[in-house]
Amino acid sequence: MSQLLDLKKADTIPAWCPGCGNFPILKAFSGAFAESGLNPEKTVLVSGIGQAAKLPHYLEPPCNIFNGLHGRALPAATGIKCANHELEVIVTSGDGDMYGEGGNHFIHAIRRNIGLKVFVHNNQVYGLTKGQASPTSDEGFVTRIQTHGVMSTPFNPLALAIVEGCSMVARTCTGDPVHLKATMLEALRQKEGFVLVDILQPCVSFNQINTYKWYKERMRPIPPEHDPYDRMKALALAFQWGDSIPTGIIYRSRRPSFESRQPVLRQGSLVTRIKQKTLEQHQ
Amino acid sequence: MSQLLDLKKADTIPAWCPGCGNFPILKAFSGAFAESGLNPEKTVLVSGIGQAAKLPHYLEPPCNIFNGLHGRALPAATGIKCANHELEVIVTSGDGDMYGEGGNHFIHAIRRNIGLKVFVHNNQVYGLTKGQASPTSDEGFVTRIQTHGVMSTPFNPLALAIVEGCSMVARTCTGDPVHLKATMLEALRQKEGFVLVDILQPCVSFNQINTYKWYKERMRPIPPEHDPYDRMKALALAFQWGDSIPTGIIYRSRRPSFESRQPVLRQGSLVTRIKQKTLEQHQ
Amino acid sequence: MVDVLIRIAGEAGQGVVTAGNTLIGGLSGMGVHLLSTQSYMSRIRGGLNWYDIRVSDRECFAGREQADLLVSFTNTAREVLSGSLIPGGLNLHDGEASDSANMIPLNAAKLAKELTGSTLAANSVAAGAVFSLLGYPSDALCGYLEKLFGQKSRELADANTKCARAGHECIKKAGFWERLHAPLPSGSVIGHIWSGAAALGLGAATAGVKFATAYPMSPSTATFAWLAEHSDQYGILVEQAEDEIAAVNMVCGATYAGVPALTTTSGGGFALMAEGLSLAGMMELPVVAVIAQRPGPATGMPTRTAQQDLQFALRAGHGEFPRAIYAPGTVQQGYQLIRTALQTAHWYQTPALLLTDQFLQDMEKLVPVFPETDKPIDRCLDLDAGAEYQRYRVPATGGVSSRAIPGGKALVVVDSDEHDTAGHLSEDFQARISQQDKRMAKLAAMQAEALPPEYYGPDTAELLLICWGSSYGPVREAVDALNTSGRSAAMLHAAQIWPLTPDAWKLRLSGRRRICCVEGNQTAQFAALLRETGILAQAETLLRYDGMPFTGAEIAERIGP
Amino acid sequence: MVDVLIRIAGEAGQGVVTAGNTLIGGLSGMGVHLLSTQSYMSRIRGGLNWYDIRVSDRECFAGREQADLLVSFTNTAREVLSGSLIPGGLNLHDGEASDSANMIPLNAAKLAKELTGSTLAANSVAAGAVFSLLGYPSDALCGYLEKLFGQKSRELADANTKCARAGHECIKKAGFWERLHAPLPSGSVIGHIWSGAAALGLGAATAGVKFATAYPMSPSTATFAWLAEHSDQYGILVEQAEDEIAAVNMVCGATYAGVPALTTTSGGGFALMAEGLSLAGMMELPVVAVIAQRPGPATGMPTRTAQQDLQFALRAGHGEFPRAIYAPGTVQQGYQLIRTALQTAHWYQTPALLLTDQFLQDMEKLVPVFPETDKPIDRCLDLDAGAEYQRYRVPATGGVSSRAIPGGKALVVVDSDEHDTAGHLSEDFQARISQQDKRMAKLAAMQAEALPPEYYGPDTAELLLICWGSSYGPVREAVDALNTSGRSAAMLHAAQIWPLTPDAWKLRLSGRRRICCVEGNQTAQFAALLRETGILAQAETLLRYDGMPFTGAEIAERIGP
Ligand SMILES: Cc1ncc(C[n+]2csc(CCOP(=O)(O)OP(=O)(O)O)c2C)c(N)n1
Ligand SMILES: Cc1ncc(C[n+]2csc(CCOP(=O)(O)OP(=O)(O)O)c2C)c(N)n1
Ligand code: SF4
Ligand code: SF4
Ligand SMILES: [Mg+2]
Ligand SMILES: [Mg+2]
Repeated sequence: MSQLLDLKKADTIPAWCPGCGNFPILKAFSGAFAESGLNPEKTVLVSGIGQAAKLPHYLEPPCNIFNGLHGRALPAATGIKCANHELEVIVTSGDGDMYGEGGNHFIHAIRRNIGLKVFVHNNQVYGLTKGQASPTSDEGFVTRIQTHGVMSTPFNPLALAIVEGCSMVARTCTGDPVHLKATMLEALRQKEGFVLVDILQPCVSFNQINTYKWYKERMRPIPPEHDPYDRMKALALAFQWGDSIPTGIIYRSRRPSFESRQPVLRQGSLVTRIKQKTLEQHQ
Repeated sequence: MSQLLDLKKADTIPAWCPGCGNFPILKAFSGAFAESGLNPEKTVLVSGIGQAAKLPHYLEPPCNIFNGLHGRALPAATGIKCANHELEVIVTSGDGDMYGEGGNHFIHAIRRNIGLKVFVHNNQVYGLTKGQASPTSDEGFVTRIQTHGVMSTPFNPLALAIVEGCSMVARTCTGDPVHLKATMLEALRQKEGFVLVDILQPCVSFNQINTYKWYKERMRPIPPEHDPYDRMKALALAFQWGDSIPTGIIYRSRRPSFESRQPVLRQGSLVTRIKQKTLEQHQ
Repeated sequence: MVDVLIRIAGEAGQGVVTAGNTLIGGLSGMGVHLLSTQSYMSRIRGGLNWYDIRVSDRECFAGREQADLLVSFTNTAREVLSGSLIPGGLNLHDGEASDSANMIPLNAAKLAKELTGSTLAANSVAAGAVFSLLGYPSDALCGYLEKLFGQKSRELADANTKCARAGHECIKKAGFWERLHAPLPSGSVIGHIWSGAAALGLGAATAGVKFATAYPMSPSTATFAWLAEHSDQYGILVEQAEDEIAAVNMVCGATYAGVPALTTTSGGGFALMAEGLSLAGMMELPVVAVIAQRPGPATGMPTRTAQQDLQFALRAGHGEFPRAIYAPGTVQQGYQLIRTALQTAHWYQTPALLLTDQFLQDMEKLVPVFPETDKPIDRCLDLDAGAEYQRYRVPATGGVSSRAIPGGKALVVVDSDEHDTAGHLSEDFQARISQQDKRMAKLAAMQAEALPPEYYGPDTAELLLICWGSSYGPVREAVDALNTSGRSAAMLHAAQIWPLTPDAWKLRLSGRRRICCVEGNQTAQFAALLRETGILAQAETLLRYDGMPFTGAEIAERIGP
Repeated sequence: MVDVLIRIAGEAGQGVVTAGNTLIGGLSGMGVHLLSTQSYMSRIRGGLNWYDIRVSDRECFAGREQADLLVSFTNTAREVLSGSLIPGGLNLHDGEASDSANMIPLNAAKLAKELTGSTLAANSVAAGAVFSLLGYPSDALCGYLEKLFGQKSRELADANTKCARAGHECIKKAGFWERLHAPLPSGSVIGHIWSGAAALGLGAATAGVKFATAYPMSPSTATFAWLAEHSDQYGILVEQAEDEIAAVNMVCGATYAGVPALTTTSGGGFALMAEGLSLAGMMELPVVAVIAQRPGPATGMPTRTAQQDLQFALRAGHGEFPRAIYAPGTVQQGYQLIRTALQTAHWYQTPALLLTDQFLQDMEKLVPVFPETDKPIDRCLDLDAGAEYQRYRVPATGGVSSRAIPGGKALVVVDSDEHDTAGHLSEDFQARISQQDKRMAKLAAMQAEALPPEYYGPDTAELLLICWGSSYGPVREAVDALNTSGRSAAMLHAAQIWPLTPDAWKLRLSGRRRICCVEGNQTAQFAALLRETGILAQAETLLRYDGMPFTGAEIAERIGP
């Protein structure tokens, strides 16, 4: 074969655009992770494909990583949690990954209320594939594919998660790093069940509508008197979009988690229950 | 090849169990269809796979039929409606078909608010594959697969459809043939957008919990003063389950349909815009 | 060879299978060879289903077309199926007598009701009647019923044995004792009744599978249900997935975390798994899928049988990665090969598929106790890996890296993108080449270990019938029939489809006058693979794709003179 | 042959492609042959991307490894890529001068800013500079810029022509006029610049496609985007699907309703379409999918090229049904073959696939006006069918039934289950056999009409290079190079992969001293198909799977003496 070029020099890390909202997310996540006291060795970061989904590779301190298929982070994470529910399983995903290609898993993983912490970098656009509309794109958003603008109702992940009794549902935004980190920390500290954190994230390359400024002007931290266990109130908050966007913990439920209900898991995680013959590698 | 047996004699139609809730649905649908004045030649019945999905084959008068893959009735119906939006496109499907395998399409077809009438025969079980839990099975429902009973939160199709601004959302039940037919007729008469009718349907073979009696005792027709355009009130109704289950038209929105918003469809349906060379069949 | 085929037929929902199970269960204590097959329509009630039991003094491997005895529960069953009786065959009919000479009326439900006040034990009446026709005493049957019902309730056990005896008596009294020429009981034929579907479940459970997930799809569901029913016993977490994509990706996740896992599906569901299979190839995960075939394309014939997905299984998934494919020919091979599939997947850290079909899934057989019960496979893990661990270090030969799992000192990084030795996504051309070479290097080692074809028949047979998977039984019986009638035939059966072992195959091919590939499909998919791999340039084909399995007699007849 | 390769390189987001487009657009009026290729990483900003333009006095078909001129936008581009210059090659560098002899500094942005007050027209400065290096006057370039910007704004047009002239002047003044040995302009080379991706879009649009749906996936998205951008012009409804499963099922629905439709994807997305493809086979729907290949397995290398999905495309979907597969080798073939694919799908009422890849999708070429503009394909419909219509009536030969669409007098019933002639689901064995035979009968007719391989080179060439799809260009250039150096070589190219035409192939194979299959994959997938179909038992292989396309020189060199 002819001489292969060496591209290592050009392959700078992270592979994100300067100014991208993924940077503050990475920073906040690293901070929250450190503060949470989670053990990287006992943590798996699971992602699909997209710009957001690259985050696990950049995390300090490094963790275990399962960077799977576009749209399939949740079933992979579910399999990992089933196999070893002593592991902390964290999913980091994009709006296309989670609500588009992965929509069916989103519905059903929340129904299971399996113990996953799910962070969705919601930039309301497909970043990695260069700017098509995503399920959360605002109506009227014009792209090379949506030449007459988006015509579908934006998907409301928070409302769906609330309807399904998700353990914890939150929204935050890269525009406020303190709020971002605090919300992430709260999510990481959640003891049981499915946790959804939808993070409004500017994409400086492909979304000129929902910018840092646009989000920042609209973010309205949820007042402390909000009772997150009140489903209808939570839904009312989840529906707010436009001039004011509530951020913070919108909903909580006391539903038991998937793991806690499985009789076969009562004696410990599956992975510890395998009679291992030998450790020799087969030749 | 050896002599083939002739099974035609045994292949009685319909292939449903005696007493199955699909019979009243078929009857009500035939009645509503006749009353609606729809033209069978201009109507396509689309279904996936399951017991419910066989209905199109049994309808009198017969219509055009697209009996596609399990879970994929909605995208097929979407393609048909896109190609020829002069056709009335009606989807008949099971709870597994529509909310399980087809969940992602359910989310996104409603977001499009494309003009489909969707009737889901919700028997809270997988009938054709012999009795596994479906996404709508009640918690605790025991099957050969769910040996310790269903542990997931039941999927709430009505709430999701309301959250997404579906044009019309209704629930009815085979326990009340008059209500069933009236609701179906109302659905068929809807002029625009996505219409979801979730029909509670007993499965006498595999669901011994949600029986005719169980449904009948719980059906509560929605009082006429309910304003279907009130989203929060509609959601409150959609959440009611257990001792009392509201039936009737729960929600309506004034969202324009997908077809009405597409500039390329303004000059007529796509199928009429094809320059046909010849009608000769190629040899 | 003494060989009786009993066909129990009626509508779906009438308990045809239960009746069959009662009968075969009773017969299992008689010391005769037993094999059953099933034919049913895609409906829950009505239609026409049947359950065939072969009772023989020699081991059976397939069904037969013609029955010695038809037990009909409905007039339709009688009308449609009495044409499939051998000349002089009997019809035990649940109804009133007719003028037909071969018809023996038996109102089992009525008799049961009279005796026990309920129709619940009607199957035992029928089973007793069949025992009588076979000329067997009712003791073994009663012993079986005693065991089956005794644990649940004394009354039930008594009612059933009473009914069995009554059915037995009533036929004897009517003068039909031993009207079927049945094999003599023999002390050496002992064991349990296992279906192909259940044998796969047991093989997986004993191999150490701890996580199983699937979306229901005939004819794979029986294996999944077996695992669910035995989940507490074996400590298996069984989870119904929302779709097949979820199932295969959950298995990817579970195997990554160190738990042997599998999914079961049929062709249409497997089609949805193709991307996930490619993921397992890229991430080097020991993913195992059972594909229970049925006639396609699309929904096709959901309750019928086929061998149509060989080529699809072989190429499914984009890109190039190694895989192993097994196709058991018998119930016992099912048990063995699911274990082999799991072990191969773990040795080589790559997906393994097992092709079965409706015919084999539903086939039940009296088999000796499975030999390796309780020996789990070796997961081939490096549990001591430390902080310097790299998941995809390239070994000197063979392509297999040491495999750690998350939770220990080693961080385990796996990626669906092309990656470096540490598992991090990389756009480097050198990394690409070395990782792709590493992955594909495993195939040669897999080939060196692959199962050679099984040869059955005289060494020098002139006619060689090649087959794979569930056609084993019919072809083997055809070989016996042909040789009995003075021909010189042998079978060459592939229980492993990929990789193939060309040398072992070629050894068996030379010097034949006639070679014919027998396959349950229309395009002779295995013959195509033999051409592609340079094993066999040309062969006759003998194909069937109506949804029904081959029989030995059919093959023998179609082979012609 | 005069042949200059210009390589424009920089980070993603720096406008490498825009610069390339400006230059090739300007050159398109010069009467020289032009071809461009692209290399880029899977990121939106940063990294290292490049855009190559070949300027030649003969038609070009592929890229080249070594450049005559490197236009570098960053130091990294210069450092990584200056090694790929031919001896004595030049480097036009956007930055300060260095001591390197071959380096020509050009601060295009600065110059643009000085001249126009903005850096917007920097690309025109660079293009002017390259024109000067080629020894071309700036008129053609300015004419092109005038046309490009003139419609939008006068100022923009003026600014750009001014900048182009300035870049031209500045290089001339610095003494670099005509430093590249460029081909002489010729009046006979005229046309437009088309990419492979756009040619597919145009072919589909002119063929009458009215509905296109896809889920974005590199490198197929460019075709989908072309259709979206021209949707108003051609009256095409373009809808982004929620996933690939939706896309293929929407296409099934649309074609059922009578509208030519297609979807575009790459291997991973196609994996999700396998079940839908099987549906199209069963329902006999003219479904067309464009598969733009990239290296797998799994996510693999999203922005690189590969020819790895041939066998997968050939077998994707459970069950057995006919399909056609095309693989264009050039931009023009892309236009033709997407039309052929659509026509074949409609003639035979069965799916057709088109295999392209990143290399061909991004390849741009100066091509004459496409010949068949505006002639739609024949949908082959029976629009007069009446109430007695049956969708799947079995014809005497050929398997093609008359096809009506819903909306007329005829009711059209289609089913994914096995069905009777009326389209209603049926469990009847006779129906199964006759419908399955009917479907598969189409394959023979499709084969009789399939495209034979294209032969290029002297009739009696000793060395025959077999290839398919996008390897056409590199192999053809290798053949020229080999023959120029005194060898005797020819190319045999498959633009249709399935069905193959064994007789036409065999005719070309006999009497060669050496036969070699050149493929962009690791397992020689097409060679395997040639073995399977009995066309060619053995051949050498020459493979590449690092994610980069072949070049002619590379193949010629690897063929060896
Ligand atoms: C099956 C499949 N379909 C499509 C793609 C192409 N693809 C990669 S990332 C992506 C969308 C990314 O959008 P999002 O998830 O919002 O992430 P972002 O890049 O915006 O962070 C798509 C469509 C793929 N890799 N696999
Ligand atoms: C891809 C695929 N997976 C699985 C199946 C098997 N299958 C057929 S129908 C069905 C479920 C039917 O349940 P539902 O939709 O609720 O319909 P019902 O029979 O209850 O009316 C399943 C799992 C299939 N045909 N295709
Ligand atoms: S494309 Fe958008 S989301 Fe992706 S890295 Fe760039 S700015 Fe961030
Ligand atoms: S299985 Fe249930 S849903 Fe299906 S036909 Fe029978 S009663 Fe009806
Ligand atoms: Mg996004
Ligand atoms: Mg159901």
